[in-house]
Amino acid sequence: MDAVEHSPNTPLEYQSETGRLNILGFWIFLGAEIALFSTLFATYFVLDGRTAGGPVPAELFEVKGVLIETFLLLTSSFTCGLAIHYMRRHSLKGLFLWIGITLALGLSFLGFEIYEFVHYIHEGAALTTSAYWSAFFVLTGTHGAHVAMGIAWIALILIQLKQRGLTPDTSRKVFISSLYWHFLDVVWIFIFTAVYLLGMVM
Amino acid sequence: MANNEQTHSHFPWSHVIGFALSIILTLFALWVGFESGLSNTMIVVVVVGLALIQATIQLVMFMHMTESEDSKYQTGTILYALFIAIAVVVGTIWVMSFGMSHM
Amino acid sequence: MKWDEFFVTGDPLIYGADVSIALTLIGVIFVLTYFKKWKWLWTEWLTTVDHKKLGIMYVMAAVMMLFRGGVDALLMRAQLTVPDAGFLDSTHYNEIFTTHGTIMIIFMAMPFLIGLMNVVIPLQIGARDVAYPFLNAVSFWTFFMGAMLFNISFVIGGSPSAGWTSYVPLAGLELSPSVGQNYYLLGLQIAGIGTLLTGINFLVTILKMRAPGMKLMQMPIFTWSSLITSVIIVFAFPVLTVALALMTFDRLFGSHFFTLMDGGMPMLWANLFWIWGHPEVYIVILPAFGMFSEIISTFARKTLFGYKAMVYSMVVIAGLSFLVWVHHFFTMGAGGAVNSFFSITTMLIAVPTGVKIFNWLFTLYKGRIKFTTAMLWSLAFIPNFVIGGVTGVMLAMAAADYQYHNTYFLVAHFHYVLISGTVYACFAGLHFWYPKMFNHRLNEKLGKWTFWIFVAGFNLCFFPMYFLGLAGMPRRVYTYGAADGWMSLNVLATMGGVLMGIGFLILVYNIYFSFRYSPRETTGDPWDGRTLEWATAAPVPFYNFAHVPEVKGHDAYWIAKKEGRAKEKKPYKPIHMPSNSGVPVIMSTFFFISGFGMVFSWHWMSIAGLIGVLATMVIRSFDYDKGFYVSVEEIEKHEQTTE
Amino acid sequence: MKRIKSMLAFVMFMSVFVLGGCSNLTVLDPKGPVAEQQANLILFSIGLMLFIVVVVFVLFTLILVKYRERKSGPDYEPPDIEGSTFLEIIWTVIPIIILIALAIPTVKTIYALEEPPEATAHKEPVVIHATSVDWKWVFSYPEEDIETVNYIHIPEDRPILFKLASADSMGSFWIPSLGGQEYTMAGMMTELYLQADEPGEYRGRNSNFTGEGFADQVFTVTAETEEDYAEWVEEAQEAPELTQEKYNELMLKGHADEMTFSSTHLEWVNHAMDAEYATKVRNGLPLDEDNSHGSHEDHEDSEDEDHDSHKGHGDHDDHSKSEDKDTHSESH
Ligand code: HEA
Ligand code: HEA
Ligand code: CUA
Ligand SMILES: [Cu+2]
Repeated sequence: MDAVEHSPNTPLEYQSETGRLNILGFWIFLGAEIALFSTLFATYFVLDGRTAGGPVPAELFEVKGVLIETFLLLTSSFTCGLAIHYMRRHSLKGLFLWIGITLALGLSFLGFEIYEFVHYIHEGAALTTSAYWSAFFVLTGTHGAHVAMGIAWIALILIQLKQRGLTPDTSRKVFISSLYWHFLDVVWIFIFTAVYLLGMVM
Repeated sequence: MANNEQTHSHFPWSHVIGFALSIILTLFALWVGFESGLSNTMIVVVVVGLALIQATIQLVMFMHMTESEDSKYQTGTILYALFIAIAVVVGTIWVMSFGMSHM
Repeated sequence: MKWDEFFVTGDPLIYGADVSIALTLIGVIFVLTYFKKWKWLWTEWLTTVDHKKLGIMYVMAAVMMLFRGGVDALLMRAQLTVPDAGFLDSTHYNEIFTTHGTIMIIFMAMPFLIGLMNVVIPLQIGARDVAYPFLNAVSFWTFFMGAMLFNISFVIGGSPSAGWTSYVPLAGLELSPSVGQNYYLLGLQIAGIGTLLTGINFLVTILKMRAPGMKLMQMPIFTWSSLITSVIIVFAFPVLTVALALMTFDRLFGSHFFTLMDGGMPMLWANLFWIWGHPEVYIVILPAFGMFSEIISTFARKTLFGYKAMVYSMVVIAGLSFLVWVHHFFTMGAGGAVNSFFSITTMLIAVPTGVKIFNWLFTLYKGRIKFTTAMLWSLAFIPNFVIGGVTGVMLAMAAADYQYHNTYFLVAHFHYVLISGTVYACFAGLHFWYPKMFNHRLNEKLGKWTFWIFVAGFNLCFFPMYFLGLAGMPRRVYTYGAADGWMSLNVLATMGGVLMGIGFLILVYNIYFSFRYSPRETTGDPWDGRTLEWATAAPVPFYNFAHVPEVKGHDAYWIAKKEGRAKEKKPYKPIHMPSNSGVPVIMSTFFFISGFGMVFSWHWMSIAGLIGVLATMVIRSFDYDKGFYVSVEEIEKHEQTTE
Repeated sequence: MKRIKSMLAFVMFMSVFVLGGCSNLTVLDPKGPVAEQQANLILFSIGLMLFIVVVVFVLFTLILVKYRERKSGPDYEPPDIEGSTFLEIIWTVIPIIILIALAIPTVKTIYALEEPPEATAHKEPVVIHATSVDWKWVFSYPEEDIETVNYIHIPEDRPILFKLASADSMGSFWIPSLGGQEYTMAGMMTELYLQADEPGEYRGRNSNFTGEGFADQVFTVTAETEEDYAEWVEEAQEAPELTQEKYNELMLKGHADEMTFSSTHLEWVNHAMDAEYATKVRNGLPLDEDNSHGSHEDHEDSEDEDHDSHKGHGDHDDHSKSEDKDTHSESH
């Protein structure tokens, strides 16, 4: 019945019932994720400044590193969008290329973030240092863990794409994982703004 | 159902524009923070506003929130989530900032 | 860790429990082996993705938890009956009210309601299953494993004892060094995953899987209430997830969110807990409202009065429920503006709730009221809930709450709403939909005995507590002095508790009795029902509907019956159904293992468990099983046996 | 039906019993202006709530009796009534009016309770720091230089300003006869005005669960005439001074007897500023000199501080405890 309902123009991922259900379900999941990150942000704001005499953020944050991380993630969100664009043109090659770039950017983001964390810990600011740093590490760390999960997940989907080609099922998975990836960029925008930018300016 | 993908077969304009906008907005936020000389409160307001705009760009231009037959549910979910986010963040800050005044 | 620390020792009650748990386990294993039922258990139940079976398992688990929580309650009542009683010492009492509160709300009320939602919602909207049957199984098994993890704290390692609200610093590592609190954190965390997934699942199910023709404003009201509940779940549970995670980090990894040392902010826990906690109480009341609406309408033989108002009032409640949480800590001294704001938002909830109360009354008005057991529970709900609700409004008056807070007045309030709201609804729904689950009714006579005894006991138990509160009795004290003058009312309360216990035992007997002696259903419509679940055959075939029903308005089946469309025959078409899967139960077992490891800080074990979880997810991701088709012949076979 | 009616009777009976001012119901038997305002608010709300309850119960009973299914009755098919806008407006508007009637005095009282009672506002309040420690109460009278454990004396007819804090778990300071409770928290200061109108012994307690010894975390309040109070103050000032060792013993978990000292612990620690003190004592960690560590007060300036405090607690090891004490007794 699916085939009858939809014009051939309909993107593959929407062509099956499962596809439509899962995409809507994933949006709702993203709603839950917003609530989750809001709670972390609220925690961060409340604990902001409670450094208990330990290191304070302004002296550790650096514009350069943060900007690199931001542009890596922004760009990866863009390339991820291009990947979907190619998927919708049924170009498996374009899809692989752009997803590959996305993953590479994501990995370098993670690399920079880990480097940043190690640096902070080296400077005496760790999860256990003070309430402020607990909040910092858990907020950014939760985002980082999401990015890591995203990379692993997309990698698994790539394997499935290789095995099965573009089908309503695989394209649904790609599309949903792209939603996830963009969403992580959305979260990062707020981390960039509220944690780093305001942390350095205030 | 809304099939927005005329872009299927040609250049992905919306993605490129979205990308350019997000870079510009990021740099602009940076400028507001460091160079604009606004008061702290204004900086917070402007910068958070810019972040919200950027988020909207991602949601609409990259994530195709408004495409598909379920776009109203999807948009509704995100708007409700925004309500929750504001209630949680603003509410918590408001409620937890007590006691300070007593000291 | 030494073995005698690992197992809880030194208390005859607990040894008794150890023995009975061991005996039950051995008994179950023996019976399964003797009757060669292992395979049946695995294929029919452990791997099922059928919403009806999952629903039944939810309800059974919830009844077990009601028993556990109820035994806790009776132990507390026993201790409180007379002043300076020595039956339980402080530590035990503290553990018992903590597990009582947690179990009743998280592992009894919610799963009971979610279980009934599982059984009923797909049937009510004319669907063959939920949107994500596999995920539904994951939900159930994570709930179950979370509940088990929480429950074993009783014999292994010790129970949490900081109250179901687990306020820090008391619940922090410094003041509660035992592993009990870890059980609380991980048990709730694991079960919480399941609840969140349920919320998403039912949201999509209700939005997308309705039978053709059923518009949103034609959905049965229980479906509406489930939809709104799901929304609250989706947005409230992540807050709990975070709060629990932060406390877990504090306790296990040395962070400083809620600690006294290094800038932590204990009050932040209370804030986050109640941002979730208040919506949570509406999560357990809205489905109850939905059920009462269905039952009252059915047994008054009238359509629901003010259907639209009922829907809008629930929407308003859902919105407001996120804006009132501070009423749980008015006494934190957050200042006049904060307290006034949250006083007023809280009171506002009385308006939509009142609208519902009067709509129920006017549904009864001019009806033909039939006093079945299910209806009795629904009727008793109205006056009792109003008492609980208006005392809630009294609590909402912050300036007065300074006197009620932390007293038995509060205890009375929330039992009045939780029991006469949620528990009555569970009992009402159980009697009402029992034929859909087990294809026979519960015995009405026994049901009425349960009803009268339980309701009498309930009022006897909790009404005096309002006065205990006004007499200054604080909650969570394990004993009091003779000079306090609280004994007589406490004696009444204990008597009431015993009556409720007797009522509960009669219910359990009723389940057994009806299983043996109740006549089997033949029509599938024992109550002359109004909504689509009554259109299914008896017993309900696993694919629910041979034809997808067509909906022409609210009370779809009632209309169909009136128009004579109820028993139409049309040619069958093959039906697509999802396949069973063992992954959910295995994945949840790994969650359990991981959680158990974390409780004791055995990191090798928690990591191994997590790897197991991830592995099952990967396996699932590579599984392209598309389910199967039920052939027309098979449908015909089924429909013949059931007609 | 019988049950419903008897329940109604029960409710009525109980309310008469309450409104009659049964002295057992402490909360409704106020001994001071704060508790009195609250009792008035409570009685007012009980009145309105009873009205609602009665309306619902009467409607409920009438409808059930009239429209119950009768075996012998005619076979009556009920009409399907979709709703009634008129009725629904009524039962939206009336509750709103009732809520407004409740909200106005509520908000007024909320604000009123933040100030000393009106009648005695001109009098200088007695300031008492009340600190909950697992599982006892420590009271400091900074002006009188008195410290007591588990009991207080207060003058009648004079506002008492309680400055509340906790050394460890969150407690709640409650003297039901005199007025509502307020939390005690470590690193936070909350304030509560209470007042007794007549001499007497009142019971105070912690009402927020604090674990094992919670049930017995109680204290007595003796309200007396100004003269008696002055006498008591003088007497108390003869008591031995509170030493820090002695105080640190009180920081350990457990109960304590009533005690009196002629100096206060505020000289070396204010738990409203220092959340860490009790924890440090219990774990044998060095106690800081400046008790701002870990409190809010240093939020802003911590940024400007030179960052040798950076290195955390370990570095404070070289301050010996005795040194700490010396500096303190000088600085005050
Ligand atoms: C099912 C669960 C449930 C429900 C439905 C409610 C419903 C309400 N609750 Fe309750 N509540 C709890 C469960 C619930 N509560 C629990 C578990 C706690 C304690 C947790 C803990 O500390 O352990 C608690 C605690 C609690 C507090 C905290 C008190 C304290 O800690 O000091 C407050 C304070 O405002 C409150 C208020 C209310 C109000 C105003 C409602 C309203 O929604 C009630 C609305 C209903 C009516 C008012 C009746 C019908 C209306 C009419 C007939 C119309 C006319 C009425 C008027 C105009 C008044 N509740
Ligand atoms: C849905 C939720 C729910 C339900 C159904 C109940 C049901 C009951 N509750 Fe509970 N209660 C809470 C939620 C609930 N409670 C919460 C959240 C708290 C706060 C916890 C905290 O402070 O942290 C609380 C606290 C609480 C207290 C206050 C403890 C304190 O502060 O010190 C008391 C005291 O009487 C109490 C009593 C009861 C009783 C008598 C029942 C009865 O209805 C129980 C009915 C009885 C049965 C169903 C018994 C079945 C078993 C048998 C018949 C077996 C008999 C055999 C033996 C005794 C061996 N509850
Ligand atoms: Cu918060 Cu002081
Ligand atoms: Cu609440």
